Amino acid sequence: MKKLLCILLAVMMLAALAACGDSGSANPSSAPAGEPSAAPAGEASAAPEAPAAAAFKIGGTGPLTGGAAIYGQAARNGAQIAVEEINALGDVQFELNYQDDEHDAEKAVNAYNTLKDWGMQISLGSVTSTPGVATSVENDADRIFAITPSASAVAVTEGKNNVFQMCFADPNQGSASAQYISDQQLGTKIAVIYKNDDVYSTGIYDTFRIKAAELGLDIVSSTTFTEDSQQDFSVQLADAKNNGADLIFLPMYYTPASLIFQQAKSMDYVTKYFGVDGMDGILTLEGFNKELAEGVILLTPFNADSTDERTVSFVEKYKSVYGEVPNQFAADGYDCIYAIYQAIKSGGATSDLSASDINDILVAQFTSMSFDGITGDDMTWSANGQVTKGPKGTVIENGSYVGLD
Amino acid sequence: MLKMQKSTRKTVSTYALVIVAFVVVQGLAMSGNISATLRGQLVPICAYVVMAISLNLTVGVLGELSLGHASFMSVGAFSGVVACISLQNMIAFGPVRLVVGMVIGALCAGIAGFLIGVPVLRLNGDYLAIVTLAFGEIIKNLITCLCVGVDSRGLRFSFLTSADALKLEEGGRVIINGPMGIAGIPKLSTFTTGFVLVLVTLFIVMNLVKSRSGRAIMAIRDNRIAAESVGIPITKYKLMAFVTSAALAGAAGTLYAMNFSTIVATKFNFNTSILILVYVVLGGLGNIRGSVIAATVITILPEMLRGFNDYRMLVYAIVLIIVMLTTNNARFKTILSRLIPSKKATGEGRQP
Amino acid sequence: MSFLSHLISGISLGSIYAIIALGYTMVYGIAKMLNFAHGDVIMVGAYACFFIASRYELPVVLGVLVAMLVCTLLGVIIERLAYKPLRSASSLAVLITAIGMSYFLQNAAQLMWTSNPKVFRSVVGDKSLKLFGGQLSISAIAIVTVATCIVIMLGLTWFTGRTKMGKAMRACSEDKGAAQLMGINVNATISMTFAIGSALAAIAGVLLCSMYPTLMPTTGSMPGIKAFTAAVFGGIGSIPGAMLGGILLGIIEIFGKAYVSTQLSDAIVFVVLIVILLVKPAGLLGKQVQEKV
Amino acid sequence: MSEPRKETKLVPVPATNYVPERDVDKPPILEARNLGIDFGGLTALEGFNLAISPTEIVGLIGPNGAGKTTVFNLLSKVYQPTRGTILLNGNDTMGMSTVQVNRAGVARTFQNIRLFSNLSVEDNVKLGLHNHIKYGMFSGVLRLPNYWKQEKQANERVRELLSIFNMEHMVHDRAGALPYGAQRRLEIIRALATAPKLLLLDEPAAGMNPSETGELMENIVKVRDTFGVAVMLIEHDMNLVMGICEGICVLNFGKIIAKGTPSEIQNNPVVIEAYLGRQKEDG
Repeated sequence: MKKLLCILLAVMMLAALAACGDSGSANPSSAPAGEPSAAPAGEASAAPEAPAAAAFKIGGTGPLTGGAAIYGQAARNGAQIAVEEINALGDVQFELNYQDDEHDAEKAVNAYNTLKDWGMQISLGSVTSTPGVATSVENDADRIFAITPSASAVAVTEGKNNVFQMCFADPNQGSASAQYISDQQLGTKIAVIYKNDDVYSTGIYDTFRIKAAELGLDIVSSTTFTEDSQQDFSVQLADAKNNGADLIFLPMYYTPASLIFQQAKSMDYVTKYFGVDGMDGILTLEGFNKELAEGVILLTPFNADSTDERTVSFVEKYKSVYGEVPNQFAADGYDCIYAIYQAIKSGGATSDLSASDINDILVAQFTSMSFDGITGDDMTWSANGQVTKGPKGTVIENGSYVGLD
Repeated sequence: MLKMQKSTRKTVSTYALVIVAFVVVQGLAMSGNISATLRGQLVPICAYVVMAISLNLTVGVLGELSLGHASFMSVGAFSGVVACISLQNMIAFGPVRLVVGMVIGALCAGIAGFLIGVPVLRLNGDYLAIVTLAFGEIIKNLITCLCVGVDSRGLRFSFLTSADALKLEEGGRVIINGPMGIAGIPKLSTFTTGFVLVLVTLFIVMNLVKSRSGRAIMAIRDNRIAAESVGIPITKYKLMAFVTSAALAGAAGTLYAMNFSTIVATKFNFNTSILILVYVVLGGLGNIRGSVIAATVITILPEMLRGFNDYRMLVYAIVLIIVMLTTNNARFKTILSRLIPSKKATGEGRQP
Repeated sequence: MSFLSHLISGISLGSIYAIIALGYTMVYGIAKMLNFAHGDVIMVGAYACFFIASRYELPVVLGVLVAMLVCTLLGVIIERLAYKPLRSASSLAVLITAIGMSYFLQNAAQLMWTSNPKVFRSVVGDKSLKLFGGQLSISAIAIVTVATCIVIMLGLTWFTGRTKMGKAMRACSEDKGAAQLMGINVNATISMTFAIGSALAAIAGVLLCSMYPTLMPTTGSMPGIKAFTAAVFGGIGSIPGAMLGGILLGIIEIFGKAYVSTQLSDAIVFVVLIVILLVKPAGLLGKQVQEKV
Repeated sequence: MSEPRKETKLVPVPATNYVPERDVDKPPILEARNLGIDFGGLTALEGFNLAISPTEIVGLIGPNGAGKTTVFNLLSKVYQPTRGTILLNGNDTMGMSTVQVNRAGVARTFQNIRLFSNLSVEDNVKLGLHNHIKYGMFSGVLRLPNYWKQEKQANERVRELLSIFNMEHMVHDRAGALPYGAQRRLEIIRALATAPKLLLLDEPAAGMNPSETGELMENIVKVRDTFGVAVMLIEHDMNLVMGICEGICVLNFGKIIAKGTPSEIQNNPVVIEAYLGRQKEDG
């Protein structure tokens, strides 16, 4: 036991040393916010050159390791690009610190507290929903303004007046999807495959189901999968096929969707697919046979193939730095920083203000301003934190996204 | 009687360790000398300490490998939170409500432990391990399909459907919403309640181990056939250890859940069970004080490794492997024992 | 007809579990340890094959061979570094080390190859066999998987029953001390077992990703756990048992989804497992060892 | 079970099994009638008949593999017999478990010592006393007065029992760390602690030197006299067997080949041929 203790203590000591030595930013929370950070934070996510003027400290949590790492890393990378662009402009300086939450509420609160210790003034909330619900409560209690790139559950913003979303809330997506399918007469017999241990997927499905009933759409097949069984979809597809569905609604991320397309093809099942914003990114999957996704319609705010000048420039930068085509999470992260930038400028916030003062300014700005980003134009936020932006119907044609309407 | 005092000393030192740690940390926290990160971890640490002690009862004291301990935490978390939320109007005082929640969580987890234990405890070794793993997965899956709401008529349940199938009255509240779990949990857990739960757990487990029942449980671990030959009913004592362990895990689950505003069933998966097992193995089988220390250190460790950024979990894995190698390899052990003079007497070993 | 096609999906999914389970069961049989890193060796094998065959578009056979080579080496290295020093330690210590190794492999893979999923190009293409006028289609990969699984099972049965090395393995799994006294090099035999188990993992990885072509650092972990379940199901330590357990698990999983509920499919698999173990406590083909008094 | 029993009537107890001056008219404490067991078609024991009177010391001898330990396993219900009946105090033990026959008065030791090796000597003996310490889980956890009272009594009883073999000073040692002979003695004490009526000792003198064996012989007789138990022992040490046993039963190939007093057995030609003779050849 003694030996074990010694080893554990030694390991802890080493770890502590490493932690301090590496980041140099483990200052106690008592350090006045806005004090010029003595040591340039060693985080890969921090600004490359130490900003001369005091920088706003922006923190965010997201899954940077584990199965959901792709979302957290994308959001962080997108935000990082925006921070660098803004810092280069020279008027407002940002310092970004992203902490890993492993897609877990407990770890997210730890990550959030680490950011608080670092002196975070503005928060990017969490990237995914379950952690987002946990950290947004802390944001609310600590009066630190938060805008989450992609934590889309209603519970993230519900009951908090300083937590905002850049993405659509799940119910909005669900009902917008049903509305769109009905308006465009894409199908009447709908099959749904959703992930029933996932907050995002079930959140969308629940409202889709209710809205579809209102609109007279017939859900003929509704099947599920879980994190543990997201490989074989033959049963779900056979169910849809046997029930004569003419459209399959897929409220899920693109990884399982790519398997669904592939397995449907090997079953010779040809049907229409309708996806949500999580489907975005499917075309950038390395090695994905784009023909499989031909004709898939999705409601997504972001389109990496857009010819819009800002999108083109963002995609170029992202590719050159990270070697990958950005997905919607990256775009959401990017937009979050720009939205904060716009609110800071119009509200006249300065980095020497306390987090709660900044919070008040940003809340006032966000509920009144209109923001144009790469994930939508004329975005506005309601007092409950949900965004209003036009969902863009997009169809995949010849291996690229083509805007509808 | 001199040696008797020694084992008593060990017990006392375990209590002392916990109490001193609490007083020091609480003092630092009151005077604001503690980082937000650590402050945020205090309740989870308490919950994990209780989990580790309770699993040690099954793995270390009873000697049966359980790979599904997180499922009892899950049962306790969900039932405890449901109790706390539905009693909101009846019991206004938070701590009392939390205690009631923990008792209900412990009861429900204990019942789950009993239901699972009766059929499976006659299996041994790896087969028992796989069955506990299977139960963990089943409970996770079932809770994912469960909706619970409360309104003036009381609790309403629905299974495999969605929350609107609860048909709640006006003013009713959905508590468990299927896969979305519970959101908007009032934060009732505090470090003090966590500390009290740790003390209660220590009291129960250490007293149990040093009583007639605890001896019987350890006898089964050491030699089942000999235990039978002196008239010890195996199933009864296996079940006693297993159910006690499950009930304590349930209380820990409630404590844990009431610290975060949200919980989902998928949190309590195989990986969480394994994590708790890591605490127990690192702390030493049957060594209660070791479990307390290991749970604390391993919970803090990933946070201390944040400086490594993306390499954090890689470093964590390496540290885990190295610690296991150094504490269990015979050659390393002899080198270490030469470096650190050990006063280990014969009476120790696995004995708590 | 849908019954038949579900059955075929079940068998092909089960064959993959079976190949993974064979690796588990061999290692368990000889080292008496649950090698939780096995699932992640599968993932590494799939990545190796992906880089050769999909990214650089070299011949598929080369991809499979490289994957097997990489995994064999990895398996032996892991055994030497992490498990061998713990040969005399408690089985729980080895279990935790294996879990640490699993974390390590997943995180290393994430750092090296990012968490972005890769789409694996099937090693046999996406052809399929049509029966009953196209009502029933069996994909080529399903046929290849089932065939591979049977060949491996027969090969292993022959190997452990007839060859000197195989007999040495069985001897070690019965009694290491006695085997050593008979002049068997126990360490070499254990390394050999890990090598074979890991080479099987590579094949399993390639087939898994050919059938379900998304590849991520976490790809191996869930099939790994399910295959472990399958190995226990069939009677851990038994080679035909692993095969039977794997295939049954696949069928139960698919049938549970098709005929009971997709929402409860995970629970159904495990309920069946528990029932089987309660009836046959050592698994379907396992030997019930009674303690000698 | 279905096959008809050859002997339906009570087997006449051979007079030679009783010590003439003691208990001869009391009913036997244990009686085995036509006992037999098969392992997977292989008959390990057949037609085993034996009666033991309340304070008798009986030796069970025979070459290795003769089925001696199997008899113990049957009497202590580690195995359930394929054929035959075991009567304990005149009651059929059919369907009883090891735990139940222990409570009914059968305690045993094991050939390959089975102590609770991670526990202290004291705890090992207290586990023998398990069914005589009367308090439940709640008294134990909450440390109610009953706990203190019962534990105190148990502690005293433990020391009393240990004093039989002069082991009081080892009370806090870890059982697994004791010397071999002490482990054997502890196992006997643990069995005695359950307050048995019949004590089954499986090779109690194995691994002991002659002086230890001599001491053990005295102690076995002392135990019988003070506790009033019947003792049945398996032993290869003929000095011990011939020295203390009042009756001896010889097994070979799963069958009784002779029963009688030590002197009868010593002069029995069948025994000499099957057992003693062979042992002489073995040296």
